[in-house]
Parts: sequence; C-alpha cells; structure tokens
Amino acid sequence: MQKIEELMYKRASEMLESGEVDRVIAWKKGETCYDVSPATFTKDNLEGFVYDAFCGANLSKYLVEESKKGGKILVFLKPCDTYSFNQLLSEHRIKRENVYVIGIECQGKIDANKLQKKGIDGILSVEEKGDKLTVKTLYGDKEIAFEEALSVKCETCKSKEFAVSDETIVLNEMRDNREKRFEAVERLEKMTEEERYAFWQAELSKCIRCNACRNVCPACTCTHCVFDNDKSGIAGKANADSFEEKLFHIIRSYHVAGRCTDCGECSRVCPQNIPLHLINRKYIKDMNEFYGEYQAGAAVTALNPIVDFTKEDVEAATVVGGKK
Amino acid sequence: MIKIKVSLLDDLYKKIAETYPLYLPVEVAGEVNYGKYNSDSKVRLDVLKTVKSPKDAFFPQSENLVKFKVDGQKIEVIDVREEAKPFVVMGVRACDYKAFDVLDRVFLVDPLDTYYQTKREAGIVITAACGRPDETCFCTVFGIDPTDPKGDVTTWLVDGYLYWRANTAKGEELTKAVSSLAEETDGKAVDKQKEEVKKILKKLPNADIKPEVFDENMLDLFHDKKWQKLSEACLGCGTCTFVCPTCQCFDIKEFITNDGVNRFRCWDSCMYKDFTKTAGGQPRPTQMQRFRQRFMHKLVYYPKNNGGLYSCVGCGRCVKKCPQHLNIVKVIKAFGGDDNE
Amino acid sequence: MQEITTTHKPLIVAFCCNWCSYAGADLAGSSRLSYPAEVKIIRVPCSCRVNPIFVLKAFQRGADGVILCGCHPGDCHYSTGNYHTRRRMALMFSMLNYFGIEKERTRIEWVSAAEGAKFSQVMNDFAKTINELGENRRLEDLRCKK
Amino acid sequence: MQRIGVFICHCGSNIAATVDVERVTEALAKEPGVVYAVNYQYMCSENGQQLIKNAIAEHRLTGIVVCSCSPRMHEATFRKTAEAAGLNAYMVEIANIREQCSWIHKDIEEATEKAIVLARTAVAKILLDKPLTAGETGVTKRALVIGGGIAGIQAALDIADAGYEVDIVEKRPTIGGRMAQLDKTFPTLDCSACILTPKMVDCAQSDKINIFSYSEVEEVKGFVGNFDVKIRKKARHVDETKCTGCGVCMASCPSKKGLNEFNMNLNNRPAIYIPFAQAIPNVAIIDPEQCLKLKSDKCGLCQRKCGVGAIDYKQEDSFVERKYGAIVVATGFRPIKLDNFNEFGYADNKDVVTSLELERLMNAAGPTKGTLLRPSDGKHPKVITFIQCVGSRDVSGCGKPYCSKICCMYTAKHAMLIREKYPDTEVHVFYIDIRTPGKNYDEFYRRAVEQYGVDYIKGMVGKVYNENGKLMVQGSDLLDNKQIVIPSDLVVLATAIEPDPSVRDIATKLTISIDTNDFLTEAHAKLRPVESPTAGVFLAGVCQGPKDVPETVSQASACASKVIGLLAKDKLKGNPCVSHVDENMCTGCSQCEQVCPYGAITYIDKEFRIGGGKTETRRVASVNPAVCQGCGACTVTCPSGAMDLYGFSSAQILKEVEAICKR
Repeated sequence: MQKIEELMYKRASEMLESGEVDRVIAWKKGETCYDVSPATFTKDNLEGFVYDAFCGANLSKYLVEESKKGGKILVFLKPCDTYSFNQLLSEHRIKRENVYVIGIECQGKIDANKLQKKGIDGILSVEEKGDKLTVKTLYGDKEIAFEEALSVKCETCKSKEFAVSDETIVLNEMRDNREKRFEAVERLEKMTEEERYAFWQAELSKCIRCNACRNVCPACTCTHCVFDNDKSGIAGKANADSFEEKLFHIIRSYHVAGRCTDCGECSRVCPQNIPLHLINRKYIKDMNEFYGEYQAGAAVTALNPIVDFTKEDVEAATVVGGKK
Repeated sequence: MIKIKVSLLDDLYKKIAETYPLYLPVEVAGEVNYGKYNSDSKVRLDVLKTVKSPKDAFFPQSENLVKFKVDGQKIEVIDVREEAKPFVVMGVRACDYKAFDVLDRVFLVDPLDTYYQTKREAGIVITAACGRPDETCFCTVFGIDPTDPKGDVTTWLVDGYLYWRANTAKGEELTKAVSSLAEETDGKAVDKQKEEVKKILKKLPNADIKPEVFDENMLDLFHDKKWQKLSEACLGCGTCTFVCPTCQCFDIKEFITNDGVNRFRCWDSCMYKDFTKTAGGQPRPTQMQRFRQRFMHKLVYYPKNNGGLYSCVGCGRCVKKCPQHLNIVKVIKAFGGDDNE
Repeated sequence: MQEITTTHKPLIVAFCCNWCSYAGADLAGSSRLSYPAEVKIIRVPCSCRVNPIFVLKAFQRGADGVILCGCHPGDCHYSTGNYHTRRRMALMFSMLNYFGIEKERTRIEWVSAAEGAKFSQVMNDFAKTINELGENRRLEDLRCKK
Repeated sequence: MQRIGVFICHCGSNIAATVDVERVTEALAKEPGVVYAVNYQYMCSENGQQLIKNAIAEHRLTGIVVCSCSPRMHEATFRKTAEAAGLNAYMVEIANIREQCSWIHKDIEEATEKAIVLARTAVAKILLDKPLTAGETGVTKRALVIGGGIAGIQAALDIADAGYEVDIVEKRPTIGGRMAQLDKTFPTLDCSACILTPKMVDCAQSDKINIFSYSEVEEVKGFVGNFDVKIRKKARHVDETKCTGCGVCMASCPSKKGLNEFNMNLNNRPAIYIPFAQAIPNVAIIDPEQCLKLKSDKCGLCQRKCGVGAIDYKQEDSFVERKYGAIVVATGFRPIKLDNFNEFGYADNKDVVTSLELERLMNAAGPTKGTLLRPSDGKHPKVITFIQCVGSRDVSGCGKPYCSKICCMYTAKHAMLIREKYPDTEVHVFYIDIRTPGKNYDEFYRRAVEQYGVDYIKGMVGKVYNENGKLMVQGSDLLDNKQIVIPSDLVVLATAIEPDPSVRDIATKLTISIDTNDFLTEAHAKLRPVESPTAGVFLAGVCQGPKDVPETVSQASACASKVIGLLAKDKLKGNPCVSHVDENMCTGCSQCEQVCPYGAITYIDKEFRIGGGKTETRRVASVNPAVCQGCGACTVTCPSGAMDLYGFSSAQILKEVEAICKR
C-alpha cells in the first residue's frame, strides 16, 4: 500500500506543480492511525497526505461543492467511488470539466470499530503484514486477519473496475466479493415477517437521527432535504416514536433508489452500526430481479429503473404476493 | 464499602428494579446504550462507552412539553408533566457524570427548566469507575478522575465482584435495599485497580492536549483561518452532538396527533444547517461557521460564562464516532494545544 | 399501557385515480354495489400522484390497509402514469414487507371506469383481508393512537 | 384565515335517506375553519345554487365544500356557482357522499359517520386550496405536416381547405411518398398515380400550402399553439425557384450509375435527376455521391446545358425557422430489411423480389415500362410464387411481432393483376392466414381465388433455392398435410412494413413516445387515436400503426379536423392544476424530466442569492404550464419535494390522509 501512496503523492505534487490542477481532494492523516479525514490539498501544502487501509471515505460527494468553486481538481477515487462520481455526473451535480479523476487500487478498507467488536480496544497503531494486521494497543499487541477487520462495505465489494477515470494507479489485482453482495438481504428475505419486523425494530431502535447516513450519501445531494423541510409533512428531528425511524429510513432509501450505487457509506458512518446498506441493497436486488440488472453509476446516460418502465413490468401483487 | 458477586448482578438489577425504574447500559442489536431494565435486558456494565451518553435520563432526546386537545373549534391545554418518581441510573462513567454538572449549569439556572429539574432531582446515580480506558479517552485533561467518580453510589468492577460505595443519603438508602446480596469488603482490590488504570491514563495518546489555548483572545480565535481547513470535511450531521454528553441544544416542534397536537422538544445540533433558522435566515450560513460555533461554545463561550468550566468532558465519543474523523482533539491540537509539538 | 377495551374498527385508505378508478367507484355506487364503510377514498389525478410518503403517512395515522387503484396498464389517461406507479409501488410494497409489515396490508388494483362490480368486489375482499389481519401494529405511531 | 362554508345536499332522498344530514351539518359546523354549514334538498338546483351564492356573500366565505354526488357529476357546476358569486372557481371541494357513501351503505349510523369523515376530509383539503387561474396562450394559425406521403398530403389539403396555412416538410426530393410508387390500389384496382398526383398538384397549387421538399425538421421548441420549428433545407444544388423541370440536364449527365430509389433500385438514373415524371416540386436534384463535378470537380455539363441557370454546385444546407400552432406527424413506413431471412434467398437471387419491387416491375413508369419481366434475364415469368407474412407476425425475433395488415390485400391484388394480364402465368400464394376485413376486401380476395384461379396454399415456406435456373420454393401444405416444392420463375415476398426510421428522431424532437416496434404512441389507444400524448401533435398514417390507403386518408382527415379545431381558437386555456417547481429546492437532477410524458419540463440555469451578498448559478427545472397535463408523476419522482401539483398538492393529500384517519 505504501507504494501506492507514494505514486499518488507523486502525481498529486506533479499536477499541482505543473498547474494542471489547482486542488487535490484526498485523505489526510489523523491523530491516530484510523482517524483519517478527507481533505483538500494545494500546491504549497501536501502535508499529511495519506492513502492506507483506513481511507474508506468516498470523496465523490465533496466534488458537488468543490467543482462549483472553479479551478481544476484532482480527485482520487477507489473503484466503488467512481460509480458515485458517475451517478452525480448524470444528475448534473458535478462539473466534469473541472475534475481530473485518478482511479486508485483498493484492497478493501478496515474499520477500527470492527477491531473493537473483536475485543481489540485501546488501539494505538495498526500495521499490515500480508493478510494479517498487527495492532498495538494500550493493553499489548494483538493480531487479527485483515479479512476480519474489513469494513462492512468492503465485505461485499461490488467492483474492482473503475466506472470512470482519467488515469489509474493500480499495482496489484484487486479483490472483488460481489458474489456475496446479496447474501445478507437474502437471509432477511428468508425470515418470517415477524422475524424481519423484530430485526428492524431492534436495529432502528438504535437510530439517533443524527443524519450522518443522509449527509454522507453521495446520492443525497438535495439542496433542501424533505426531512428538513417543515412543509413536506415528514420533517422530523427526533426519534420521537419508533415509526419515525422506519419512515425516515424507508423514504430516505426510496429517494435514492435507482441512484444508490451501493457505496456503503451509510453503514460506515452510522454511529450505532445499523446495517443501513441492507435497506438500499434490497431496492437494488428488487430492481435487478424485477426489471433487469442495473448498476447505478455504471454509465452516465443510463435511465434509472425507477423513472423507467416497460409495459410488461411485473405487478406488485406478483412480486410481493399481497393478495391472499 | 461492600461488594457483590458478578454472578449475582442479575439479582441486583432485579432488586433495584423492584423499587425504582432502572436505566443502565444494555445491548440491543450489537450496540450498547442506556435502556430501561427488564428481565430480558442484556446488561453490559463491562462496556466502557455507551454510544449515546446517559444524559437521556434527564434530558431525553425527545420529550413532550404540552398537549393540545382539539375538539372541533375547542382547544384544551393539557400539562403532561407528571410528578417524578425516583429512578436509578446505573453505570455512569466519570466523564458522563461530570457532564451532568455541565448540563445543570444550563438547565438549573434562571430560567429554570422544570422538566429537567424534576428528573434530575428524582434521579439516583450509580457511577462506574473505568477499569480499561480507551485510546479515545481524555477526561484527565479536564481534571476528571475516571477511577473514582462521584454520584450517589460509586461502583468498581474488579475480579468478579462489583464493589459498591454509597456517597450520599440516597445512596445509603439504595445500599440498604441491596445489602442482602452484598458482603463487606476493605476495597483493597479497588485501590489496586486504580493504580493500574492510572498508569494507563498516562499513556493515553490524547492525555496531553491543552484546551487552555482557547483561553486566549476570543476574537482572534473566532477569526482564525484554521477553521476553514479544520471544517472542510464536515458533513454537517449531528453525530458528534447526539453522542456528546454535554450538548444541550434543543428545538421545539409540534406533532399533529389524531386528537390534537403534541408540543415536544428534541435535541438539535448546531452542525445542522437549519439550526436556529428564523424567518430572517440562518445566523450561520456556512458549515465552517457552524463547526466553529460548536467548538467555540465548548471551549470558549461556555467556560467564559461558567467560571472556566469547559463543556467538554473528554469522553472521546466524538473522536470515535465522527464519520469523517473531525473532533475536538484535532481542533485543540490545531490551535496549538498539543504538548508533543 | 392502555388496555384496548373496544374491538378495533379497521380503517382502509384507498387512493383512486380520477379517470378510471374513481369513476369505477362512482359506478359501484350508482349500481348500489356495497363495500364496507371503513374504505375511504382519496381522489388523485393519476395513481402516479401517490407518493410512497402518503402510504406511510396513512399507516402512521392509523390506517390498517392502503390500496391504490389506477387505470389498467396501457389505459392511463396520462398514457404512462400507472406504469410509473406499478414500479414505484412494487418496490415500496416489497420494502415494507422487508421491514416485516404484513404484505396483505398494501395492494394495487387496476380498475377501469366500467368496472364498478370489480371495484366493489376488490374493496370487499381487501376489507375482509384487513379485518382478518386486525390492527396495524408494526407500522403504527403510538402518538396517533388514543 | 380561511372562511369555509359547507353545503350538504339531500339529493332528494338519495343521500338523506341513509345519511343523517342534520348530524353532518352539526358536526361540520364545529370544524376548524368552517364558519357556516347548511343542508338543502337539491344543492345543484337553481335554488340550491342561489343558496350557495347568498352564503358566500353573507358569510364572506373564502371557499366552499359541497357534500353531494361525485365531483365527476357536479364539480364543474359548483365551480361556476362559486365563480358567479365572486369566488375563485378552484376554491371548491366536493365530498362525495352519494356514490361513495349513501348509495352503498344501508346503516344510517355508519353512513352518517362516513359522510362526516368525507366532509371533514374535503374541509382539510380546501383549507390549503389556493385560487388558481388557468393560463392563456395565443395560437399561431399555421400547421406543420411532417412527411409528404398520402397522409401528409391529405392532412395538408384539409387544413388548407379550412383556410389555414400549412407547411409540408418532406425529406425526399418530392412529395408523394410510398403511394406514388404503387401501381394499382385495392380493392378497386384504380391506378395509384391517377388518384394521387392530382392531390399532389393541389398541394403545389394551393396558396395556403408551402412544400419544403428535401428538408428535415432540425429542432422543435415550444408547445401547443406555439411551436418554434427549425427546418433544414438540404442542399439539392439546383435552384428551386429557377428550375423548370425540363429534364435537359438529366439527358446530358454523363454519370448514370445512380440507383433509382423511386424504382426500388431496380434500375439507374443520372446524377442529376427528377425522381419521377409527376414529382412535386418538379425540380431536379443532384446526387452528390454520383455527381462528377461535386466529387472531383471534373464535369459541370449540366450547368452549361441548363437554360435557366438553375444549377448551383456551391449550394449549402439552409435553415428556415417558423412558428406553428399544430404539428401532424406522417412519417410513413418502409419495408423491413430482409437480412434476417436468408431462407428466402432474397440477397442471392435477383428474381426473389419484394412486393414493393413488384409494384415497380408492373408499373408503366417502372424499369420495365409496365411489362412484367423478371430482373435476372428480362424474360416473362411463367410461374410466380408469393410468400406472405415475410417478417410479419414473427415472434422469433427475426421479424416483427405485429401483422403488417396490408399484405393479404396487395398480394391478392398482385395475383389478380398478373392473372388478368398474363393468363398463362401460374400464380401460387403461400399464406398463414388470410386477413381481409374491410369494405369489399374479402370479396376482393375471393375474386382472386374463385375468378382468377390463384392457387392459395395454407402453409409456410421453409426455403427458396436456385436449381438449374429455377427458384425452388419448398413449403408445407397444411391442408393436404404434405411438403411441396414449387419450381418458380419469380418469387415475391410480402415483406413486413416498419415505421420509417426517421420517426425515432422526430419522436425525440417532439417528445412523443414510440412503442417497442417504433410506432408512435397515441394519447389513448381507443379514444384519442389521432392525438399524440403531447398536446398539439397529431399522428397520421403508418407512423402510428400499419394501415392501408383508405385508413390512412381517414386518419389524416381526422388529424386535420383536430388541427383545424385547435387553430380555430384564438386563445388556449390551460388546466391550472399543473405542476410547479420550487426553485429553491430543485437540484436539477433531471429525474422529473425523465418521467414527464409530455416533455413539459426543461432545465434552465438560474442565478440565486445564497446569502452574504453572493449568488450562485444553479440548474433548475422549469415547467411549461401550457404543456403540463397535471398527472403528478414528477411530484413523486422528485426526491427533494421541489415539484408539487396545484389542486392536488402533497400537503393537501397528507391533510386528507390525516383527516380520514382521525377517529
């Protein structure tokens, strides 16, 4: 990974130096190993530039605002992030001409939270050794398989291809776990209604309505979200009743259905670790099954299944089986 | 000091719950938050940090203030405040306990918040000393001793026992109620644990930050160019606010029910773009301004109004939970509050 | 916890498009083909005007079942409206079921202006299903219950 | 603050017998916002309406709720009543307590309660109603006809006859279309040219009709009554205003290798040519692919020969921009390509021809001057086999799933004409089914069989192959249940027809939809078959679906009457219940545009104040209220809720839901 970081750093500084780009959007080192933040870098200041297994954040959403500011931007996108970028292009949210995209290798990102769930606390530093991670902690060194520390979104990585890029930096074959993508959804589908209800009731009872899932989502770029708009009739700031969370998460995912590229950011950022991606992914799975395979962001010009139709579409009764 | 066998903890909870509603860290769907105890609860006293702090017990995320019953063109106003019965909050860490102090100085001064006051007075707090601090902890920066928190009762979890010390009259009363499960102890094991934890505390990566850098000229701090850079990745979500034990902002909203209107308050976040929005617009239209407000409030405005008491207790929840890893530690360090530099 | 002393009186919200289904309901009326009074109709220009939010809101406020009626596919007054409805609601109903909401609580029916008998039969059938299911508990908002 | 009046109708005993109207009145009088509630025997009667008008004045009502029969019955009546009393016509809501209450419930208690809920729901809705005014737009009194075939010609003539200007845009150098290529027309067997060319001449001579031949629609903007169309006049390298159509240039042209499109490429024509003798306009055109001057600057003979100096090698495409009130699409059809049907040997055997080619081979103006000679050796064919349904009713995916409708009839026509002119010719027809509904159509087909002795064989052809100069047609005879092989001299394929490929582009430009077979979709399959879903755009001829000449002409005339009806209006009054966008919330994501069936939504870049004295330019949706029909598809698609519908706003529907659920 270090090699990749070097190459990225080199390109970033070259392009800044030559004036090809004015700003670089990438990741910046934090205080500890895992608290990496997205950041913009300029010619004089590439300090803290980092690319490692903790750079999970999808940078494409930042371009909505950044690309408006003028000047050319270099952005580094992992394969899954490129889909978000493309989707935003198709929604006219990013000025493509202002952005230079370098697609970068990704071997999956790790989640500090998962380490803790595995009983590794007091994390001071993490070092990659082959497929193992050595974690230095306040309470001694621990070891864990890289695979086990993978962020939820990477467990079922959907693509190692770049949907869009101006150049790529890839040194090693990338992983691709797409065959497992719908497993969790299928498990839920196989449950009884009662079990599913209990599952979501428990998960969503944790929701604190912090809106992190919405605010990080590259598909949620509304100028004024319905949930913030008192006129919409569904504005709500609080988890005042268990209904509120269901409404919020069902409608939020519905509003991004067909536009959600399955980047998994919603689940990554949820402070309560609610598997929000399983809601979005259900829409994706349904759309694939009902209307044919579709990957949002794979092409800029594609018509999203929720605005499209065919005369032969299946009936709700057929797929949901609501009629007795 | 008494001690109770860990194997008897369930009996302890039951015992307390017989008399008082009991709130303590319980695990639901893999996450530990404060919840009301019942026989099915999966209690996790061992977990250091609940996701949300226990401030919910006194200042719930949403709380009905008043109801309006509407019948045709008639409107009846219904006070929903009930006489508060005593309840117990158990497992409160030192930082979170200190946070009650911060909240008190907001809600228990003029104008008095009776909703908060009633609950605060009815609440019996059992604190829990920390046996295994996390790398995100920095309560010591604010002079908090996590090994010996206050409260009506203080507890320590050491070597298969819950050590229990009553600090107040309320605490004594509670102790009597549970004494049948307990045995007397000298508390040496507790002292030993304290020593060990203190060693760890010294090693904490954020233990040396200096919030005092914010005691400097307020206007200079306000206009500092660093805010722009510090806030650039901020998503404007409310995670930091809602996991924070000291954040106290709320919004008042109304919900139309089938027979009238509920007026309720709910936590608000200064990071939200509609925070304190009025007909005239937002007082802080950019995310940088909102970001700055949060930290200036915690480290400058609040202390200035409260005799130097910071409204941060170093619990480290924001360090852990910020989706893009922006947090108060980074802010303090950016302003030079880093001893290592 | 409040005890429910009276038997639950079910409530069904029916969204009907102006051109086919609402006219179908009118025909059912003028043919005196009855259906239970718990069915209450909201007129919309086209079934595609029905936002999934409306469906959820109905449940929140205490509806026990929600049914959407539109022109038969291919007969939409606005030519393509009900095709959009069909997709949106297939996805929405599937999602509600994924959340454990009983799949029988939501339904779409295509009823033309000439199908008064069908309208009445559909509503009778749906009301029967909802009566058997009983009160909507999984998608209720306690604030809206007395 | 709204002041609502509620008017409860007894409808004689229709409502009052099952609904306790007094109780409803009492209950509604207590509703917030309601200042007056009354019941009356017949609200729709003269007296009832007067009662409403008086109440509006007396109680200074801002809106009225009428609890009566279905809004589909009397909504319009009560809107007029309200308007007469000085209220906005849209400040009226109807609670349907007859069809959806009193008529279907027997229990008075139950019906009364439901009536109260329905009335309360209407009150909830009206409290959020806003006065609406229908927009008015002017109408440009000119129509555009796209396509100059018989459909376009007929529509243009009818519109012109009513006194309106019409422009015909035809992409080929002459109008006339497919019908001009036909020899005879069924079921009367009169000569196609004899009935078509007079109409073509009428077009040319009409002072109301303007023909843009060799032209295409480049761009369409605007909406019903006000279309702005840009027309590309392709360079024909001959000045239309000067050319007299004398034909000297054609004779002088040394390049004679161009394929004669009019004759289905069966013979050649010069590089400068007039498509056929009766072409309108009767003006020459240069084929730039063939012209030596244009290709290599090496000739220029025609320019020298031209007596009027009409030849202009330097001519370039030019553009005309005109305004129209209505548009007729009549883009016609073409036979499908036979690439997927190798089994019939079309590509390999000159003597396997399509029916349209046969038309030219039999036509007096065709390559053989009307004598039926086979293309390969110019001999009279003695055995001719017709194969029906080539590419029609084909669900294999090679051809078209639909029936091309005209083939049964024209094949019978061909068979009959051949047997008539050459009685010694043997004629066989392979068919799947014979479909000849229509006035005198089945009689026509029976004549072919009974009077002309055409050999109809029920069965499909498996293969056509060449054996010793004979075309062996191998097929099955389903009635005799055997395989047969017919050695033939000429094989004619009744090729399926498909919409002219230009239709896709036209459909996009006009934002009208096409179906899976590329036929244009009508506004309603049964009741609005000549209108497109886009207001002001009408469909004529095969572009909408397969049809023969009489049907095409009927539809063209129907279109014309629709157009005349539209152009006769000075102002178009819109439906005020249309979508509108809150630009502050719109993100310009384009989803609404994608679901709008009318193309009513476009995007504009607009500057917004963002505080701090700054502005930003954002892409936002813009709804054309004259085009929007108010279905509401966009309102649901819009994730930010920026789109809303007047008369059925989201807030209103949510309030209705709330009111219904109150119990």
